[in-house]
Amino acid sequence: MSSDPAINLTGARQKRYSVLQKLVSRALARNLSCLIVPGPEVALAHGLDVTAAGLRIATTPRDASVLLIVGDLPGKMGDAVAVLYAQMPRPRAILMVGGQTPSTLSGDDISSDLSQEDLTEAVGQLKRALADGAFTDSPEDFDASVMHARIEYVCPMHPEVVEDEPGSCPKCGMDLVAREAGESTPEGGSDHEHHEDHEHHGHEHEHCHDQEHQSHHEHQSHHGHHEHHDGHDQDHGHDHDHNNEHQPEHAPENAGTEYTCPMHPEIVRDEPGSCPKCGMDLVVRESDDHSEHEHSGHDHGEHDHGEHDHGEHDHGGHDHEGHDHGSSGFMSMIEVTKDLPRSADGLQMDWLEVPFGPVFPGLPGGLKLTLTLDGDGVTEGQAISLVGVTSKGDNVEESEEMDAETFIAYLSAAIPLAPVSYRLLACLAIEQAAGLEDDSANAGARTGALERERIASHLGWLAQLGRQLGFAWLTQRASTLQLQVREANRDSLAALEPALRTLGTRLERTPLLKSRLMGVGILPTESSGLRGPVASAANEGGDAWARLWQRLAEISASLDLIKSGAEPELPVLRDVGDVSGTGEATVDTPRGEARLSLKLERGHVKSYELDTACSHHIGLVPKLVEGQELGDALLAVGSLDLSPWEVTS
Amino acid sequence: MTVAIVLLALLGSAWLLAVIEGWMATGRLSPAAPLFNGLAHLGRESIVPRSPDRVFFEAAPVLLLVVAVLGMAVLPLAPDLIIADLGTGALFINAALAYVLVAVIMAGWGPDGAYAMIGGWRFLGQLIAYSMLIVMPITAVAMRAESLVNTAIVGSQSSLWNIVYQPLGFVLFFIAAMALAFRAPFDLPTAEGELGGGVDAEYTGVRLAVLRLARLTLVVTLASATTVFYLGGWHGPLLPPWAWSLIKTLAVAVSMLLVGRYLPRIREADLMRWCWIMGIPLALVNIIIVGLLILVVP
Amino acid sequence: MTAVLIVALLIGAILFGIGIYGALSQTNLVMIMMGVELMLAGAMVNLVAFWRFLHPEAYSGQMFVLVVMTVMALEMAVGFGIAIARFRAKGSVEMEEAEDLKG
Amino acid sequence: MYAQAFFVAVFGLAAIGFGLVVFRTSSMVRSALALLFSQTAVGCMFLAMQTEFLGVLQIMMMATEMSIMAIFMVMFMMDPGGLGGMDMSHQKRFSIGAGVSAAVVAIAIALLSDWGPLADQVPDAEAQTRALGMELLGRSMMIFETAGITILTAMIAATAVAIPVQNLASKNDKESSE
Repeated sequence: MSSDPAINLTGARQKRYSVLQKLVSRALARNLSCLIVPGPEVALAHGLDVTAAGLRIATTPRDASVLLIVGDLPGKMGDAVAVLYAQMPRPRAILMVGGQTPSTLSGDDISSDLSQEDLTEAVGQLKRALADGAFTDSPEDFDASVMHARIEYVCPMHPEVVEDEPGSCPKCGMDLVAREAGESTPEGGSDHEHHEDHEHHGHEHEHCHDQEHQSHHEHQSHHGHHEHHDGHDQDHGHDHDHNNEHQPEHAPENAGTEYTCPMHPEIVRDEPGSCPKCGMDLVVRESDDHSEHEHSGHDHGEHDHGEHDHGEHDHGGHDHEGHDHGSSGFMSMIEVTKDLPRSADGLQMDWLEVPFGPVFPGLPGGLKLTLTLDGDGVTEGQAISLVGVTSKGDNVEESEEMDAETFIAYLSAAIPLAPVSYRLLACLAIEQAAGLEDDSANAGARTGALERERIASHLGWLAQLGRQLGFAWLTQRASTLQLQVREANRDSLAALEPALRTLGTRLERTPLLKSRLMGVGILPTESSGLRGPVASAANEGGDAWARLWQRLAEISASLDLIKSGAEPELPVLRDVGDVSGTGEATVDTPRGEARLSLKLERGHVKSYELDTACSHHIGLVPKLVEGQELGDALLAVGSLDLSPWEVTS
Repeated sequence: MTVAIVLLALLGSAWLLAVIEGWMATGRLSPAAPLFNGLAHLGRESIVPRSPDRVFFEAAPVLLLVVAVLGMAVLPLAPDLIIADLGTGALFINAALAYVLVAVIMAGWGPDGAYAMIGGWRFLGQLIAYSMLIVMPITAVAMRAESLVNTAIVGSQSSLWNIVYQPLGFVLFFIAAMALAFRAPFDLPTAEGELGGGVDAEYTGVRLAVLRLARLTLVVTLASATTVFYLGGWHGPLLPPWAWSLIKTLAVAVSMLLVGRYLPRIREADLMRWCWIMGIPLALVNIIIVGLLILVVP
Repeated sequence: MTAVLIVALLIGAILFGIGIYGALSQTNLVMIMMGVELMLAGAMVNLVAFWRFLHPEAYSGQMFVLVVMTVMALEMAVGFGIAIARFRAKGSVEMEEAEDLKG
Repeated sequence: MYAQAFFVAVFGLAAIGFGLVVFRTSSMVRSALALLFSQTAVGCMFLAMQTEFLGVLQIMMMATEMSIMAIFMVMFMMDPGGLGGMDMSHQKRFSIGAGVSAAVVAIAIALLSDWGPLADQVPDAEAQTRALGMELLGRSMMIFETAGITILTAMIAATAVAIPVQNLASKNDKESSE
């Protein structure tokens, strides 16, 4: 222990003052908070008690000093992890537990194996390293390729204007706003990703005067244009009405363009002209008003009104005589707002697309939820998994030697939240392919292991629920129990039984919990593809509250099964030899039924096809979140107990 | 001198709360942890988000701290242990606490991040509702004391504490104080599971240290206000007045922290509905009851 | 010795002037309301100064300030009501676009 | 009295400064909060003029009022962050003229009038609050009650206006024209 090799922290901070340094470093070492990647639930599923190892669990990268990576991360997570690491304040460190550090990071500071003792020891090392080397003369830069992005400048009003340099919009003279290129499809987004890709607006725009000059210029030049434009001979200086010329790509595709009076919406014509009632100029509108609203660019909606595409709309009929507004900087708000989507209360509002995840305190790690928010209501949303297992393997053998044992290990490692179930699934499928009879001797032990994992998994979900609801007691209680249940034998499970059963009564008596969960996450009646607890709960109200009780009931039922059954034992593949054949198996995993069919050739897995409950459930997310308040939407997604690892791709 | 003593008491209480907070998070009771925590924050980088509204971003934590301390300045620990015994002390508390809202909105808008912004506006809705429940129970308290002077309010409770005289007011005020301090289960603006930290999320280093200190101080101030308005302030047998004030304040503050641990976060719709539909009418009823009591009981 | 009163009155006058400028120059309904609030603030400063330095015995001076504060709150409530209604109907609270409100 | 003049002037200048910022910044939240701090400074002026109750009341009321203002600004402005450097004003010259002339007239009156001797003593805050209460529920009760009723009316009216209307008439209109 004392002969630790000197660890150089890559995330050390620039040395500044030397007197306080020692004290501050000590304080830093005593105050380690870690951000767990992919998520605390994975650490728990691996049996790691992070708090007991001396780390405080931080919920945001800003609050963390240690990036704790548990297990191997699939490639897509690498970028997200790099962004997270970049957001952590220095001095910071990477602690890798049981796996390879993603290539996007420049290596870990300390790595350890997947066990509580190793973790505790690694944390101890880390503390010493921090106490010694939190500050250094020459800190290393962290520079990941994902962090690089080209800055481009766009006009808030004319999204088609994209320049490489700052300046004014050639159409309206407004200041161009910086954004990152390609930001409309943020990749590898962390929960704080909006920092990486939004506009600069910290400065005040107090230069109206030169602004005015330029605008005036534009104004003039547009008047020149004006003459060619029959049917638009009003005397206003707006330049919106010329966008049809500027943007040929918009005009032709608008087959459904119609003209209407701004004051009398009942007047609808196919061609421009004046309103028969009031004589105002008709303005263009799309016949199908909100069908194709584009809000892809909305990564940050406080000030993105202008990104709405309103290019093809004419602004007509307002005589501005008598208004001496010196510049044409005046923008018609009607123009801007008329295409905005309407929120539930009928007001046109900005929509804002916010990524939640893949490392978000309220969601399982690896799940990336993209919600389009209108205030704090969700107008639409979708979920994708960044860590999903591949659903099909063809010619697995060619890429690497995949014998039966390796395949089983691969499958159970790919799904850290329910390794036993998938281990059992793989064993059953291979045994069936090999033509082995059902083995009644082992079946009891296997069922025991499966049921034990079901209890542990549901406890993990409860801890996750507590995390989402800010219900600290539940998180603590459920994670403690999960750690105890994980590898318990029949006797110790019997000892835990009272604690598990009182959990239900405690939750029933918790004030506010019922009102929080009731009516949240009700599935549409026609939902198909429901499995597991979600399916069972659908008959009893189908809301988050019903799902909670369904899971608690399953915990009870599993306890009874284990009590009356055999000692739980990890499923082990029986000797299959060099056989060939096809097999199919079904296992009722904690999250619902999973099916695996595979083809075995001379004892090697040739191809397989996996069908899991979560792959179906993730498709429910858009319907579940639509129109919900943000908190309810996240709770609804959480109540499905989606395991992103089990989402097949 | 008085100023120093009151500030020291405030700081000490905040430290105690930090210790208890740490105990709730880790299960270990370590008295030195808050100090090390503060030092560690000083040692960390203080990151400024990419494009903040700099003025708001910097000012918000400081404003929150100032507001909490200002609120404490008009609350008596003992008959003459008060920084400023204003003629309108009970109203001044309201005025100071109203700026908590401003500070949180600034913290929400400042960093230019979606989570923080939603958190800030959420708090606006929350506080417009719950500041009513701060003002109206205090009105009833002032009615009994026939004064807005805080020492007079404590004096009016020498025979019977307000918690007995107007229990409804106490319950409403306690709930509203928790909502104002945005601790769990009212932590909607900072909700970790929903907004990933919300308004707190973008602060690091020294700024975070100030923000945390400000939030703890705010809890102490609100607990102290509860003590002064409802728990008879410094009144109590045997012990000196200041000790009673401190004991009561800390008890209220700790109960505020503990309640959050055993409750899930309130749903935003419920939070609003309960306040507007139940809370405010109940506060009016409380005022009527107290008015009648004052008239009937000599 | 009337310096203090004069100072207060000057400040009230300037605030009132800024308010008028804002109320007339802004195109957005909410910004116009801000101008009006500043005008009322200027008026309140005057009222308080008159009460304090000329007639501290007449509490109707303070009463008047309370009424002005009420008016500010009223103006806010009604103004925002109108703003929401207009925004709902027209998608705009810009005065430039409120031609239909002209006589 | 000089100290009083000094504090009145300082807070007054702050009020004016923030008041100017309101119309000079293009970030709407800044605009609203600048107005808030301007009003707070006015409240502090009241305090400096020994009108404690009104000062504290002003400071308290404006915090909530201006925060609401801020969110409405964000809702109803095209460019709430002030990114586009958009000019949201019109008839500038006329407005400046009107503002300046109003201020000049008021200043002229303030300077040219003979204000007579100033009162140098006022009751302390507690006595003032009590006297104001007596005034409210005594001589000025009618005004006070009227203000209360007016607020209630305004609240109801504003809510009624803001709630979406199920406009059946216009729907029918539209259908018939198609």
